[in-house]
Amino acid sequence: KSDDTTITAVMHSSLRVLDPIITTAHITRNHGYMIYDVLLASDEDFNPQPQMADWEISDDSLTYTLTLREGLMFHDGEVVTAEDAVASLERWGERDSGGQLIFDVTESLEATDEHTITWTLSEPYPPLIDTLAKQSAVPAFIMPARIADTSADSSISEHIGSGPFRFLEDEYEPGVSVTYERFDDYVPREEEPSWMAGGKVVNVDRVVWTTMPDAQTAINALTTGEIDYIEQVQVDLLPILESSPDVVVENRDPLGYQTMGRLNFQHPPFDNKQIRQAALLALSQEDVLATMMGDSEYYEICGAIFGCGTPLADESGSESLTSGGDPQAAQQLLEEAGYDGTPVVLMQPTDVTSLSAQPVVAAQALRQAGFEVDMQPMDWQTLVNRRASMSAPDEGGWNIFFTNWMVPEITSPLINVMLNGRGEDGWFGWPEDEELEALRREFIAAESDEERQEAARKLQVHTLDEVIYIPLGQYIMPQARRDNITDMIPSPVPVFWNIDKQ
Amino acid sequence: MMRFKNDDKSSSKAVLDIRHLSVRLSGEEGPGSLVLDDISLQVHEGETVSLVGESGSGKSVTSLAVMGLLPKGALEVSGGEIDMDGESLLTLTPSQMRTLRGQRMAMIFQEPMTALNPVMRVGDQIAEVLQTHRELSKRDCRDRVLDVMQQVYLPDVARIYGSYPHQLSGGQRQRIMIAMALALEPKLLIADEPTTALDVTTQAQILSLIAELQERHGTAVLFITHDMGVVAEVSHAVHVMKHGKIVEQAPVETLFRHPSEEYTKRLLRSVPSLIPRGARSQESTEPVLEVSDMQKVYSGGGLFLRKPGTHAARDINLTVKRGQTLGIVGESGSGKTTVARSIMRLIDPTSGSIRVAGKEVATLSRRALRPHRKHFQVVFQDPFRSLNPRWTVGRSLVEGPVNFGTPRHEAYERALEMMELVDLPGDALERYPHQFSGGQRQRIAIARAVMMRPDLLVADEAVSALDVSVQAQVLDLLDEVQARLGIAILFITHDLRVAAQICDEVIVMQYGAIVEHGSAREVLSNPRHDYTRMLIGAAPGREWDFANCCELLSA
Amino acid sequence: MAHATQPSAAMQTVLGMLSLPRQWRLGAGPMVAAVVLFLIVLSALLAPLYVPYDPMQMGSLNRLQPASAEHLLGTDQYGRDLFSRIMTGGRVSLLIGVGAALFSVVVGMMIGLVSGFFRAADAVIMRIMDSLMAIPAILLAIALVALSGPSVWSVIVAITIPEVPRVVRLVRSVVLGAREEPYVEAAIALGSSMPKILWQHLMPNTVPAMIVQGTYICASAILTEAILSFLGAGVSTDIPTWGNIMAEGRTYFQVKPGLIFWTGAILSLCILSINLLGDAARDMLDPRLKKREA
Amino acid sequence: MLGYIIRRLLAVVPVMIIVALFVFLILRLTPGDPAAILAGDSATPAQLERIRDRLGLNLPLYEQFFQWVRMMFQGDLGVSLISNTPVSTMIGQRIWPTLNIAMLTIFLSVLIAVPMGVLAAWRHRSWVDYAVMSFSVLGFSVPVFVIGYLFIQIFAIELRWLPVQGYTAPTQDLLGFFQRALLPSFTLATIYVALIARMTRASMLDVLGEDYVRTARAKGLREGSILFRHALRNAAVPIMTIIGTGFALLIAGVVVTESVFNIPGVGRLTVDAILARDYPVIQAMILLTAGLYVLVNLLIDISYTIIDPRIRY
Ligand SMILES: Nc1ncnc2c1ncn2[C@@H]1O[C@H](COP(=O)(O)OP(=O)(O)OP(=O)(O)O)[C@@H](O)[C@H]1O
Ligand SMILES: Nc1ncnc2c1ncn2[C@@H]1O[C@H](COP(=O)(O)OP(=O)(O)OP(=O)(O)O)[C@@H](O)[C@H]1O
Ligand SMILES: [Mg+2]
Ligand SMILES: [Mg+2]
Repeated sequence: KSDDTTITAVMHSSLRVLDPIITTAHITRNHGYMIYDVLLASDEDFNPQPQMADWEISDDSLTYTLTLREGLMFHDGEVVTAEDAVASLERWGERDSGGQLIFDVTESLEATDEHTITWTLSEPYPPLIDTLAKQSAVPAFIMPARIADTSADSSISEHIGSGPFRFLEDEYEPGVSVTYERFDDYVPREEEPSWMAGGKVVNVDRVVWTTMPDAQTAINALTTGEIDYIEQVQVDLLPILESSPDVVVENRDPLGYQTMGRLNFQHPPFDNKQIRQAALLALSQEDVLATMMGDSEYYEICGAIFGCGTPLADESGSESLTSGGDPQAAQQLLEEAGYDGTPVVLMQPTDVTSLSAQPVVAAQALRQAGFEVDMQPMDWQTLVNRRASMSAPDEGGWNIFFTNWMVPEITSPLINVMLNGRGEDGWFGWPEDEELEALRREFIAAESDEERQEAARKLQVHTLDEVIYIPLGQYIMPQARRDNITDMIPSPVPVFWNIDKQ
Repeated sequence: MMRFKNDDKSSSKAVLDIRHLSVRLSGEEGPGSLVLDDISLQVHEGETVSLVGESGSGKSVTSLAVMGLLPKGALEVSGGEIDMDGESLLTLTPSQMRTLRGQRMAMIFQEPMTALNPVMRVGDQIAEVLQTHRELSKRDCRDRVLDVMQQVYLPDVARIYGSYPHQLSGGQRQRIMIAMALALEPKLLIADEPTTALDVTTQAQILSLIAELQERHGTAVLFITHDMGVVAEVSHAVHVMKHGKIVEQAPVETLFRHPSEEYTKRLLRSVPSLIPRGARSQESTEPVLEVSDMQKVYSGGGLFLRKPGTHAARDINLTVKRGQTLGIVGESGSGKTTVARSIMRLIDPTSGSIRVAGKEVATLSRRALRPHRKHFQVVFQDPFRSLNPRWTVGRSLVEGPVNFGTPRHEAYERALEMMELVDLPGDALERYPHQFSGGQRQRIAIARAVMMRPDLLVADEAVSALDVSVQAQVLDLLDEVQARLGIAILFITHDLRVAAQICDEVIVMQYGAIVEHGSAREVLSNPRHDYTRMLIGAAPGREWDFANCCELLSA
Repeated sequence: MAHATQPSAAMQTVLGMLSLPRQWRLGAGPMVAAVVLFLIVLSALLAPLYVPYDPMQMGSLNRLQPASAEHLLGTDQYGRDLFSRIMTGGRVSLLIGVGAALFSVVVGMMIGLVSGFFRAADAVIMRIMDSLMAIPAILLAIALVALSGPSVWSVIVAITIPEVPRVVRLVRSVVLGAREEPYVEAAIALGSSMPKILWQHLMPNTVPAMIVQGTYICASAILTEAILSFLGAGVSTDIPTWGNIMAEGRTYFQVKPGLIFWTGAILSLCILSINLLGDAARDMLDPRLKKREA
Repeated sequence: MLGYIIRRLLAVVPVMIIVALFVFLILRLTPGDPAAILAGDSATPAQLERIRDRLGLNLPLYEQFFQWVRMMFQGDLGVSLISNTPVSTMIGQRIWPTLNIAMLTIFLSVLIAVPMGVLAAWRHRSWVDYAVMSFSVLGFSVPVFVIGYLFIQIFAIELRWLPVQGYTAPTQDLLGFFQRALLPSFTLATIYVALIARMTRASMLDVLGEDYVRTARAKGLREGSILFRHALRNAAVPIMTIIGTGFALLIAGVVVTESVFNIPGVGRLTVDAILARDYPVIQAMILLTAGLYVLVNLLIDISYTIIDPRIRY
């Protein structure tokens, strides 16, 4: 087996949760794409394409018929049936917020024969196909029915899919490495691969994902050829790679990430719209991004809440953010609003490199605008716990935190969890905003692209006006590979089909 | 009839030749004061030269200088020459010196407790000498060591071979030192008070062993001792030292018959007589110490299997009354120190009762015992280690009184007085124990115990390292304190002369048990037990009246 | 350090004027060390008065600048002035280093003395120490911060607690041997109280080991603080500390080694001085060594 | 002695119980929620609540504790909350790299440090002494990762003698093990060498002035055997302690070195678990280390009695 080709890849984080439905962690989603397949997938133009199945929509837009293609097989040798797909979709529907919306209007979801899935709705839901084909955060992966029957609140304990790679359970070391082997019985589609759609032709025998907690070591290992690929290289470390002729640094993901800040609507001072606006005015994307990334080649100032380079992108209302902030205006507004000097509790996650700069820059900017800032360092876990707390900031609650999203996770109001105005039922920060809800419904109901664009634009304006969240711009993490690794598909999710090792 | 060694050895080859040796204190600022001032002496093949004199006069320093072992940074040779077999020792390289040591010159150190490595089996420590200088198989080596140990009259050699120094009695340790020095049958032997911890019978045996060695190998011996009896028996020539100088030197008989220097005369006058002093009037009958049926067994230890223990004291019964001195004499290793330490409750007796001033202490906890500590004090057999090396002597001295409420400055004043009484300079309080000679340390230890004004004083070989004149002074001191305060004294000694002079009653111990008990006069002049008779028969210089420089009339 | 001899001479005079006993006067080496340490502490304390920039002031356009007239040692990854940060960083770092070392040595010493001397207490105390040793500092720090909020003190405590059992073991090991010394028996015979025996007779034996362990703890606390900060369990990462500067500099090790080099240098200098002083202190405590001086 | 050893081994039980209780309490007092890491960023509160229920995190504390203790007594360490793998498997995979590297490190450290310290004490205040001190100062105050990076830069990248990272089990490929373990071991060793050398020096200085060293000289022993046979053994108790506690620390895993050299050891496992609040893993890891510590400490204590016969328990 020594002449097997193995690609050793250092991924952005270690794979510790194996259930791609229960979590939204990117690494687990990527793992999902290795071993599972999806019914429909989105191509590089954000268009849904058939993957495991073709679809048909009835004229009344209430019945969707999905037909599985021939030759689909699970890694345990069983044939993929419509039953499996239905069970998988149901479990997915319990976890995915987009899926939940569909199931809210579902009348029935059935396997009408071995290959056919019939989905009947009680009222039309135009985004259904887009939702099924989306590549983030929780794609509708198909697994055998017996596994998909696991409760949506517990992790699955068997990892069998019908995707192009098999998961080697024996070689899995949580937190260290995962090994995948080519699934020889996988039948790729005929089409050219494009993002998650198209033919997934596997040219290597094995793919090993390892974790290297030390970025420097990963780079050193790449220069000496001990590994083949690094998914994300910190931009500051790129100069080290310049002297290595056989290493290629490139951008795989054209969209990258959006970094953003969220205010807590439940507690003073950000229960006051003017103070929220003052905070927004105080911030400058340029400052944040430059501090985070250094090299402007890897970031983009972008005022669009749905992310630049996406179909719904629109930058209305973001002028202060994109043009360096307006501390004077912020100060003035703050005074008008009668800010009483209540300290703003800003949570700073210290153990996540990609999130450590934002709070520091923001704290400085807010202070300049006249805010009292209490920046509290904590590990990400503590932050995650604390941001769920609705208590007052001085009793274990908070006022601001920052996080990053992959752009595909926020491109549409359907999947963007922050655009939720249902108060305590919504996402952390809990804005109660009827208008936001109305605008979202308007978007869902939109029938044409123009209507959709218009609804999205209104959402953009409203979001920035109410400061539902503060987009702080987009950035890209370049990848690095040995030059004998070829034909990797550009895509937000790193995929290991099509790729070859010379 | 006293038989001095009269064979003149000065015609044979000089093995050791010291000429005009000076040693001074080395310090950071300039040359320090002289410790040895222009010492010259010669030891010839087969000759024994004794070095006697005042405690602290520089006898040990002389021997260390010969061995090239002066403490670095503290003492240094500042002039003169030392030749061995015509070779100048002061110019030798360290590695040349190394081959000489152990092989051609050996030394028996004064304080065997600290001179032995506490974490090595004593047998191995002897074996090491052989291994370093001779090619021997492991087996042969062990046999040879056991043989040497037997030669120095160690009992139970197999057990002692595997023992650590702390498990041995003072005399046993001393014999280990001797065995180590004799193992290679050196050309030059320097013996620094080699028999202070030995009972007189053992002492006699060791001395004849050395004599035999001299006979066979022509070993030259430099013998340092305070025991004039020993001097009289072993030496060919005697050098008397005082204040770092040799004040008199003469063939042994000449010296004893016709001492010329006043200091020598004084020294000889101070040698205590073997004839017990008259019984003192017994005023008190109040017992200060009562020991009954005391036993002590040392457990054997062992990592996994328990080795058999040592029964060091059996059925000990004794009483000491107020103002009385009870002497314990006996074979080395017979359990004297064990008895003393048990009484002090520094070790726990296996069984039996001990009452001090009416209080049962055998079963008291350490804590409960503490308030009673001022009633009984001890002078340890090895004074050096019983002084904290990091503390100045003054601090050590006032520790006890301060513990029992004496204000510090008052205690210091008392300490200063005590220094004078034991004939040490007042600045001694500011110095550290390692800066003193063996005898000086012993006096410090005595001073410390006496400072406490206890009801009971246990003195374990408390005067063995003192020259006879200082010894006399210290004994007087004890006498005086006893008269004034009514102290009861338990006096352990090997020196029958001392025992004769200060004890009211004497106990003789052998093999852990008391074999004879009676008034000093009775026991010493009219011994009943065989062992006691043997002991007294072996006392060195028995026939000589040192004070009057002539044979004893009665002998 | 060329000019360090002058203040040393000055210090000598000052000490001379204080008329300290001769054995407390230092040799030339320790004297220089004392002066260097004094200067480092002083410059840390007074840092806010003289550093050219606010050590927390970022400039996103100024990242990772090389040394220049404007920025003496260049800037860090947030465009903050490195010189200002290093000088100010000493404040928290020295507090944590010295605090942790002092606490663990003092607490460890007390427990270790008791445990080493009293056989009965030994079994219980040492088992508790074994248990304590097993708790990772990181976990403790996170918990402490959760209970009492982030502060320098919770860092010191979090570092100290796992360090204590090791100090205890060390002290105990020395005491186990020393308690068998005859001078301890003599002290017992003289009626010295247990605390006195522990503190005055046995404790000095542990000093040499404690000096080594203490300097080690001091240095390692300064470095560990950074790890805790990164878990959000320490002081905020934008407050400069030597640990933070080096830990953040880790990423830029090859790009801008100055971050680690300069900070490491001053830390080493500090530890070196502490070491020299420690050695001098132990020599002073050991009369035999003092005499052995060349 | 045998009795003592047995008593000490039995003491594992109370130690474990104290540790267990302590850890359990600390963990539940620390904020953080494994359910949240499981579910990811966009989970809703209701979903989190359901996961928490499922994981048993909503049970009363004492019930969680007893359930865990009961499982422990049945030899069941539980299952990782995050990866759903049995904790015993995870630790089983991770403990060997750490143990092997720890042993190599301690071996190297002792081999280098003890002679260094002895020499420094022997030549007190000479250049040897100062060299040892300077090395120790660097060992104390240079962060481990710097040493690691330097070693990698020199030996792996410039000279290409050794690989940059990774771990190979010695049972699988002994040469490979040494190739990969050498750099991390030396990296870890720097600090231990510094510490052990200093301690050796300090301890030896106390001993070299003793009379028995003089006796040994009088016997004509070579300087080497005076130092190593006589003096070192008397100085050995604190040195042994430092080595022992150092080894204990090493088997608990050393995160930074494991990270720099990408060694799949328990140090990283523990830190990852702490950061993810993966309770069963943390609890098991800490209990395991406690057990190992008890064992190592027992060995240290026994070694005392062998080194110094006066020490008795
Ligand atoms: N390390 C030292 N530092 C300073 N002074 C010392 C040192 N060693 C010995 N001395 C001094 O040197 C003098 C001679 O000491 P030495 O040990 O030779 O005496 P001694 O004749 O052997 O006495 P003793 O019969 O009591 O053993 C003493 O006064 C002592 O105080
Ligand atoms: N700690 C110990 N462990 C085991 N055996 C011991 C211990 N201490 C002393 N012994 C043994 O007990 C016996 C009595 O010793 P002790 O010290 O009481 O003798 P001693 O009469 O004082 O002798 P000396 O006159 O030689 O000092 C000796 O045989 C000795 O080897
Ligand atoms: Mg002497
Ligand atoms: Mg004795």
